[in-house]
Amino acid sequence: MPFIPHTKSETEEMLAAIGVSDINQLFDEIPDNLRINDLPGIPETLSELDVTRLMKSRAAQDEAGLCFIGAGAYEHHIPSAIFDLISRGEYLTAYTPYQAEASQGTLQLIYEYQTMMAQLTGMDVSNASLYDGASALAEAIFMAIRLNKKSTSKRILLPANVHPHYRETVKSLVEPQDILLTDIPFDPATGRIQIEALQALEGQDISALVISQPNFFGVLEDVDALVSWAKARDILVIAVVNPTSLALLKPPGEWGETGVDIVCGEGQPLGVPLASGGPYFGFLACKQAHVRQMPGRIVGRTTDVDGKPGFTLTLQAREQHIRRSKATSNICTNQGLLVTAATIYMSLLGAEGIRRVAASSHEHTVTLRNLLTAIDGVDLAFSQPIFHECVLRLNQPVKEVLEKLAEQGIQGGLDLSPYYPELGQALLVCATETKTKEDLEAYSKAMQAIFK
Amino acid sequence: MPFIPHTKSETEEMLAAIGVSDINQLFDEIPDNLRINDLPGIPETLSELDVTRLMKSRAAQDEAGLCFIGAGAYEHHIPSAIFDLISRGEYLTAYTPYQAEASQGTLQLIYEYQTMMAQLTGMDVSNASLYDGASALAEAIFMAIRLNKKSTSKRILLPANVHPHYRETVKSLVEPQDILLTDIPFDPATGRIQIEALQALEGQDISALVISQPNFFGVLEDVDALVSWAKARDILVIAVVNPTSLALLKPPGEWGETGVDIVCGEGQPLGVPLASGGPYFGFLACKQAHVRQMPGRIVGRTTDVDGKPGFTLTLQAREQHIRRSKATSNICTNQGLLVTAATIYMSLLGAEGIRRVAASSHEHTVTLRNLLTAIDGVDLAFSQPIFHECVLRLNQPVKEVLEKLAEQGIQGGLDLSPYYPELGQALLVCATETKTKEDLEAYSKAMQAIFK
Amino acid sequence: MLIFEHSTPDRRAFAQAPQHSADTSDIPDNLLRKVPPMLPEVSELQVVRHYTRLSRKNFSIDTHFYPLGSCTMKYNPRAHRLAWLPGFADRHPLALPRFSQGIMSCLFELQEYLSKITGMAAVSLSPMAGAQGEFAGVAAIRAYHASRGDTERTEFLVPDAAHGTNPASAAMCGYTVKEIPTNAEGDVDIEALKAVIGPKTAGIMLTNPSTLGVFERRIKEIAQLIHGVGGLLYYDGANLNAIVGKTRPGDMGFDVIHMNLHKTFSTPHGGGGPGAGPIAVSERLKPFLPVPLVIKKGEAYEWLLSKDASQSIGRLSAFMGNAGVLLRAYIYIRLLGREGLIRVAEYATLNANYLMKALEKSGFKPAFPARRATHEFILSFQSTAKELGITAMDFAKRMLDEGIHAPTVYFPLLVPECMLIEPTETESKEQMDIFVQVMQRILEEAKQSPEKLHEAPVTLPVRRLDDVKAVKQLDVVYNDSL
Amino acid sequence: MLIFEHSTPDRRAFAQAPQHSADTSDIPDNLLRKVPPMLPEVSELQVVRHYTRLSRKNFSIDTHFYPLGSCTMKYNPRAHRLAWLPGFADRHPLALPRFSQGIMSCLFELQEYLSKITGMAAVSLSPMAGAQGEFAGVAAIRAYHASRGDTERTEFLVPDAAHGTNPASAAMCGYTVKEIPTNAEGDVDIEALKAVIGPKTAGIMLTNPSTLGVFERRIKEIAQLIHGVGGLLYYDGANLNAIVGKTRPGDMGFDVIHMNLHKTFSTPHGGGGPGAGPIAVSERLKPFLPVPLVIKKGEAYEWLLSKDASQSIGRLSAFMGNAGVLLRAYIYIRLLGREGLIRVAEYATLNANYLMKALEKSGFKPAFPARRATHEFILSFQSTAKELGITAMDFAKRMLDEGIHAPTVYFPLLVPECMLIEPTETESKEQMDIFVQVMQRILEEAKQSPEKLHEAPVTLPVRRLDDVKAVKQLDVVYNDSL
Ligand SMILES: Cc1ncc(COP(=O)(O)O)c(C=O)c1O
Ligand SMILES: Cc1ncc(COP(=O)(O)O)c(C=O)c1O
Repeated sequence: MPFIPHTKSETEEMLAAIGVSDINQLFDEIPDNLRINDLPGIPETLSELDVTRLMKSRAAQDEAGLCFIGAGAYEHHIPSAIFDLISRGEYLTAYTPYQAEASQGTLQLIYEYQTMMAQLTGMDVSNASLYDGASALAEAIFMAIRLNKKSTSKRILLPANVHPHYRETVKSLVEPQDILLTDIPFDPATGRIQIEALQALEGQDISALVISQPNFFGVLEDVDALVSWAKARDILVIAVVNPTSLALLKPPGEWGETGVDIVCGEGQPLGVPLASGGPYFGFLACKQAHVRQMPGRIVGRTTDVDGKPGFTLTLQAREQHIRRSKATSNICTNQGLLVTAATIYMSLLGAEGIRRVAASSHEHTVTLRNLLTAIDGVDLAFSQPIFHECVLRLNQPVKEVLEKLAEQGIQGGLDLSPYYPELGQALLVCATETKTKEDLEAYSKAMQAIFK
Repeated sequence: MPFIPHTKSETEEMLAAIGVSDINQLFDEIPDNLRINDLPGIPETLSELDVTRLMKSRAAQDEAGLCFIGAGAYEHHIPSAIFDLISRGEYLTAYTPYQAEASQGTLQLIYEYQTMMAQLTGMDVSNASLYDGASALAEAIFMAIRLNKKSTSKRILLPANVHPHYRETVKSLVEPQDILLTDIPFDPATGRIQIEALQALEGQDISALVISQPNFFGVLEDVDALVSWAKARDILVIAVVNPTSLALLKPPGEWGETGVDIVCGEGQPLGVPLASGGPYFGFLACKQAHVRQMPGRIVGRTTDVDGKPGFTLTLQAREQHIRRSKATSNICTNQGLLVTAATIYMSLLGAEGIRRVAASSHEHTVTLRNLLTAIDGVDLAFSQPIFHECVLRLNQPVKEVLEKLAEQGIQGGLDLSPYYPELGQALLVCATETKTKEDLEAYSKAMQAIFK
Repeated sequence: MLIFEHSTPDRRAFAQAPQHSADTSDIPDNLLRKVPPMLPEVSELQVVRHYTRLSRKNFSIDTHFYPLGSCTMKYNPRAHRLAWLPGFADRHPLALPRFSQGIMSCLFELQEYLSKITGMAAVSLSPMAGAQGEFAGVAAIRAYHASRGDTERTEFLVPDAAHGTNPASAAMCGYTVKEIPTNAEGDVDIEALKAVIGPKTAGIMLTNPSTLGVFERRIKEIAQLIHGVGGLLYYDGANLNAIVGKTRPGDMGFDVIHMNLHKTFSTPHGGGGPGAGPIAVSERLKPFLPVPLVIKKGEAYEWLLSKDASQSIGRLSAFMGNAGVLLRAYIYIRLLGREGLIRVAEYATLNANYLMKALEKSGFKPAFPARRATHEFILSFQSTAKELGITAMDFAKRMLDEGIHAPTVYFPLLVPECMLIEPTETESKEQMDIFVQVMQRILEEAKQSPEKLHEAPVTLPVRRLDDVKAVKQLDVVYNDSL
Repeated sequence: MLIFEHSTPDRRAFAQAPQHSADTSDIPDNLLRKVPPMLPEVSELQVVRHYTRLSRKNFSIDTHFYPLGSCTMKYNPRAHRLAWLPGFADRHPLALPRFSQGIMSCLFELQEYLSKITGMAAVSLSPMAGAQGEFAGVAAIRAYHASRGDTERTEFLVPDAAHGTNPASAAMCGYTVKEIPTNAEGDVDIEALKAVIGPKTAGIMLTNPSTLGVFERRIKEIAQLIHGVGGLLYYDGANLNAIVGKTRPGDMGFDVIHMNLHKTFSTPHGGGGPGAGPIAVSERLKPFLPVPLVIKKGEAYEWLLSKDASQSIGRLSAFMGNAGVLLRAYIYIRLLGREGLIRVAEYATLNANYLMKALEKSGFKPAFPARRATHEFILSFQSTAKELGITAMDFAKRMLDEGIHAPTVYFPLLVPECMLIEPTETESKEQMDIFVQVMQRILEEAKQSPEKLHEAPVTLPVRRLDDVKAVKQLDVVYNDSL
């Protein structure tokens, strides 16, 4: 029996010890009319060899050439060491570190992770992870509403240039609690948050403002001005950031005069494979003063009875297993293994390494942008400075262009028309450090052929 | 500096402590006329990302579809668990277990391996591995010559149906010691050792007879008769066997009345990837009485000062680091990691699992043989029973047939004409348990197309 | 030692980043970072050695018996590594569907399998863990009521034995949570239930078998009661391992269920996650399923997204939930197949009952001795605590010294000094017998030399940790050398 | 516990073998096995847990500092896993060359690189470890002499400091081995050498730097002497890490050299192997190189096999040696590149000299204090042995308790109570300093409480093992339950 070690005679011995004659008797408390004896529709067992063949043939269907899609999930080099380390059974097959003494590996690692994320974001503290970037933003919003005692509106300013999937997710997650999401339009020329739209809200009761840096279009916001504006009005600020950018760009902890209150985002760029969208991990960091409103697990350093330093889950009184319906969040299982990958990634690259990844990705995107916009029919959509991703406007339907590029083994980017019909035929492209000069030229050549 | 942790200031501090001003000064004992300062012709350093791209592009060139080549290296399913376990740094990055107390993992594993190999071959003892099957046969021959005190001839009977690469290797390795290799022809009808050729040697001084079961043609020898013949004449017997077969076929320890003296072979089928021919591992097992003439490392169980059982390298007085020019062999580094893989493989499959792999591979080859010999122009070369591999005779040049099959994504087998021109257009084919019915039919269809 | 303590300025794993620093001069200076973050500056060897050594401080399934109740810590077949095949690992979540048919076919089939296993009409795979599944399920119930203009239902019922995520999830959906007591036999107190249900009742969340390790026998009656007042039933599938192939939540009358794929479907939990918490729903909740879903049109698989699912509660993640975990669960189901899945519940239950019987014989006190254990069962250490001053926690810590991961302690909250033991089906009879011996040995010790239990653990990297200090002198980031 | 002790009849990891037993009725009954071998009968979880736990009883580079002299235990960059890419891992050794151009291009380039690094004319990659490389090299020398009809040369010279494989390999080639003594400074005793060379001299095997951790300064003179009598020079490249990019064996006058790729080129040694021992030769030995070689014809790579290499010493393995190890070495060279390779010798030498200096200051006795250390150096514990009764082995065992793998002890044989220390370039200054502190601490202990050293190790899975019993009561296979 695959994965079940019992031999026939052991099973019989065990049944005898229990005092039943048949294994099905163990289910005798289930009312007869609820019993089933089969699982029709589930295929027969396969050996590992057969499953391997099956999965290889499925995976082979999905190999798709050079990827220039970004849009919240980025192809970066993942150091080989990461795979070997996170495949170690001790990390891979442990549960949540409930027994601290038997989980010091995972606990210390999370403490190191928290430290790294605090450093990267410029904040004081970080939690141990949330599900992903989008749900992390929802949690940040809940947190901001709990924190902003001066506001009673439960109103959040959510700019339209925040990742549309994040906005959808936030909507699903926060709406049942009667939280009000107010769209803030972006400036059609720059792609940045429209300051006038904010000014129009002057005097209204607002709990928090969300700022994405870079925003979904890859465009850099004037974060200092935005934070100053919000802070002057007792509006909390939530930053949504790409962690790779933080070794290069000013961290949210330094935006404006005071820095933001909460930082969240998608951790995937830090050593996690694209893998169809998950498992990734959401990160969340905040100021020290806010730590007790932070959702999710937090690891703290303490000492054992001999005074030896050690690590343990802490501030658990915020969490659902103790606080139940009054908890800061319902999250329990989070994304520990991906945090393990990210912690190793950050250790291997260090600040300078991540900065180089960011800079190189940026340079590649700029080069690609220049190559592509040199083509007749391809224009830049926005004028502002970007970070490692940008929007192009085409004079042909993007969907068809992408199909044609795909035939050349190029995944050309994301078609923005379903999300922002007002932008016309808009294409979001990204070239990370994984792309070579030849790759960029291959893209540009393929594009030239389509547009000539 | 990749993989070197020294910072500039550390290097300076260290140089100062040594009392030199420049790192190159450390090489001042090398005569000036021997010094170089560069390595022209070695390419510039690449990042791991670049090396990954490079190796992926090289590997992609070598993906070649369904493999029906056997000939001493067999494609079997390798359980996923093996890769994860042997990738653990504790196995992967340890050296030879010279410090036994700090190497109990590797040592116990080898002890378990020795036990498994002794069981599989039906012999009393096994060593900890040799390089590969071919060199293991050479070592077995040296061993036999040391052991056979009744013979002074240093003469070995090496049938022509032993793997031709093994025969080549043996020749390279044993000839410098003036060992005499006598070819024994095979019966052109059956592919088996020609008994008459042996009988013709009656009365001559012979040290040992080599028997391959199955032989290179996949044909099964009448091992009992051969062993009885040799034993009656004080000729030692060396068996060369495929370990997968040993769960199904009579083990060498039971051949004839007494069993053979030495068993060797290629361990690759036990969980080691094809990988272009290596690293694999050679195994060697023998009767208890011969253990002190066995080359290579051997692990023994003993106790520590507290009486607790533990494992250590033993019988080291046979080895080169102690016995130097009088050693049983010069081998030092062997194939430990592959032994690790094989030990895990044998544990996972057990006797019944390996028997099933053998039986299924055999059945597939028989099915394929039947499908192919139904084609006009494809005939069976030999009449005897086989194990999981067989020789076909074609009425077309094999090289061209293989090229055509390759175009259909089929690696059709090994062209025997360079090795055995006397066999005409002969093709050696093998279908292991990894092949499905559809695979076999695909081969047969492609062959039909070529022969019609 | 922390990784930061291995750090030296200017050191790095140089092979891992681009060799040359690229041009970023087009980014305005005021948007650039001036002081780099203080991340570790270490070599590749230092990183590998540090995190290899650190890992060795963990217990895990691969190294230790781990009978952590409610968590189903069974063997994770290593074939899960197939989810790392390049076609899967390198696929961008927004790749065109025509380069996604491989994974989409797996996800589509997984949806089908899960709906068959649960007896439900449809499945959404996107929730990223059990708790998010709970949110999704309760939100779907909320959307259902709303769609019918049934807006006065403000209360959700949750038994006192429930996992903390249940009340928290209901609250996240805006509901007031009402706790339902449990009777002495471990079943829901039906009289108490009757007393609270009514027009305000939006629904109830139940785990069956419950977190008490017993099967709720009157489930049909409960379903009738709830449905009778217009409420719906939510099934917390954390304990699905106890019933796969034996009974189906759909038949019990549930309207929605989440499954923890990292439990019943054996995807590795990675020291805290990832998991996946797909939900399955009855026909009436189908329109409200969260997106994306995978649908089949002719031979092609397509994504069903918000724009084509007007009543959907929407999206719960940026992309497709924990897609890689879903793949691993798919692999697991294919490996076990129909026969294998049925055996899961059988042998999980066999192990639990065998162990409960043997421990009872050895003097331990099952919380519900008259009941059949399901895949797990509870011991109460109330008497040891009173008589010997030895708590369930003392016992648990001593077990660590014996090389066994402690079972869940102090959950569920309503059983005093409780220990929830879940051996799972992949552990052998030998392991059960060893567990019993260890428990007997510790019990003996508790009587002879109780201090050994108070002092435990003594063989691990640290001894008992000061949790109070951890809260009072909060130290959650390293600052010393930074 | 042995894996066999977890065994129970009829148990198995069922997912790993074909589900149904196939037909083998065409195999004659007298050739079939009647009693199955007693292999373990265990579940997949049992196997994974057993071998995971077992691994944790090993020291390794990834877990411990491992300054094992002569073995070059440096960091193995994890990029070596690229050798497992399906195109490489699944390639059959006898696949048609047109499906082999990927690996053949790597091997061809590796041949080129190694010949440049050593200053030799040509390379054969097939030897499977250093010792086989030695055999191949000496056999090539033998074939060279034979090809010239020069058949009276029966002696091979080997310094007394040489590794055991050197004399053993020469003997395997049918030579009588003559030992050459070493002088007080660690160099070959040239006068003694002169005394033995002559018309019988086939050649000499030298390691430079020698196993004594010093560079043989008069190598040119030695080469002239040997060549003068018609002999050839063999270079044991085990210590190549000390000189890459700084000097080349070819320039020193050597005719053939083997390289241990698992040392200088950092392929993982796997607890005993695999390794690879390519040889590089001067122009005159080129025709004798073992096959297969990779050659380039136009744009295509081809195998050069015996039939096209009539003077070759032949084949040394069934296929292409340890091809996977060769790939890993290729990856390593590409990662480091020209500049990186030169740094290897520099920093390996820096670490060794720094460590030697610091230890000397701490009261330890370098064997050759007047000499520059190369990438390794020797301490002699002769005085501690005499004065305190503490041997090099006692010291070594106590180091294990301190979490450091002991350096090589009692090799080379000619230095009494010796310890050969090789830190390698991938270890940090901190690690050097920790090593010194540990040595000081143990030395203090040796004086204050010597029994602690005699009793060491005490923190490992076992204490000191009885090697004599291991030989006398030989127990090399498990029989108890079988
Ligand atoms: C009974 C029960 N319900 C719900 C959950 C929450 O599931 P998850 O951790 O996947 O969010 C758990 C997890 O431990 C559980 O045991
Ligand atoms: C100096 C020296 N020569 C030769 C060898 C033999 O090399 P291998 O183990 O690769 O056969 C070694 C190995 O330790 C060595 O140190």
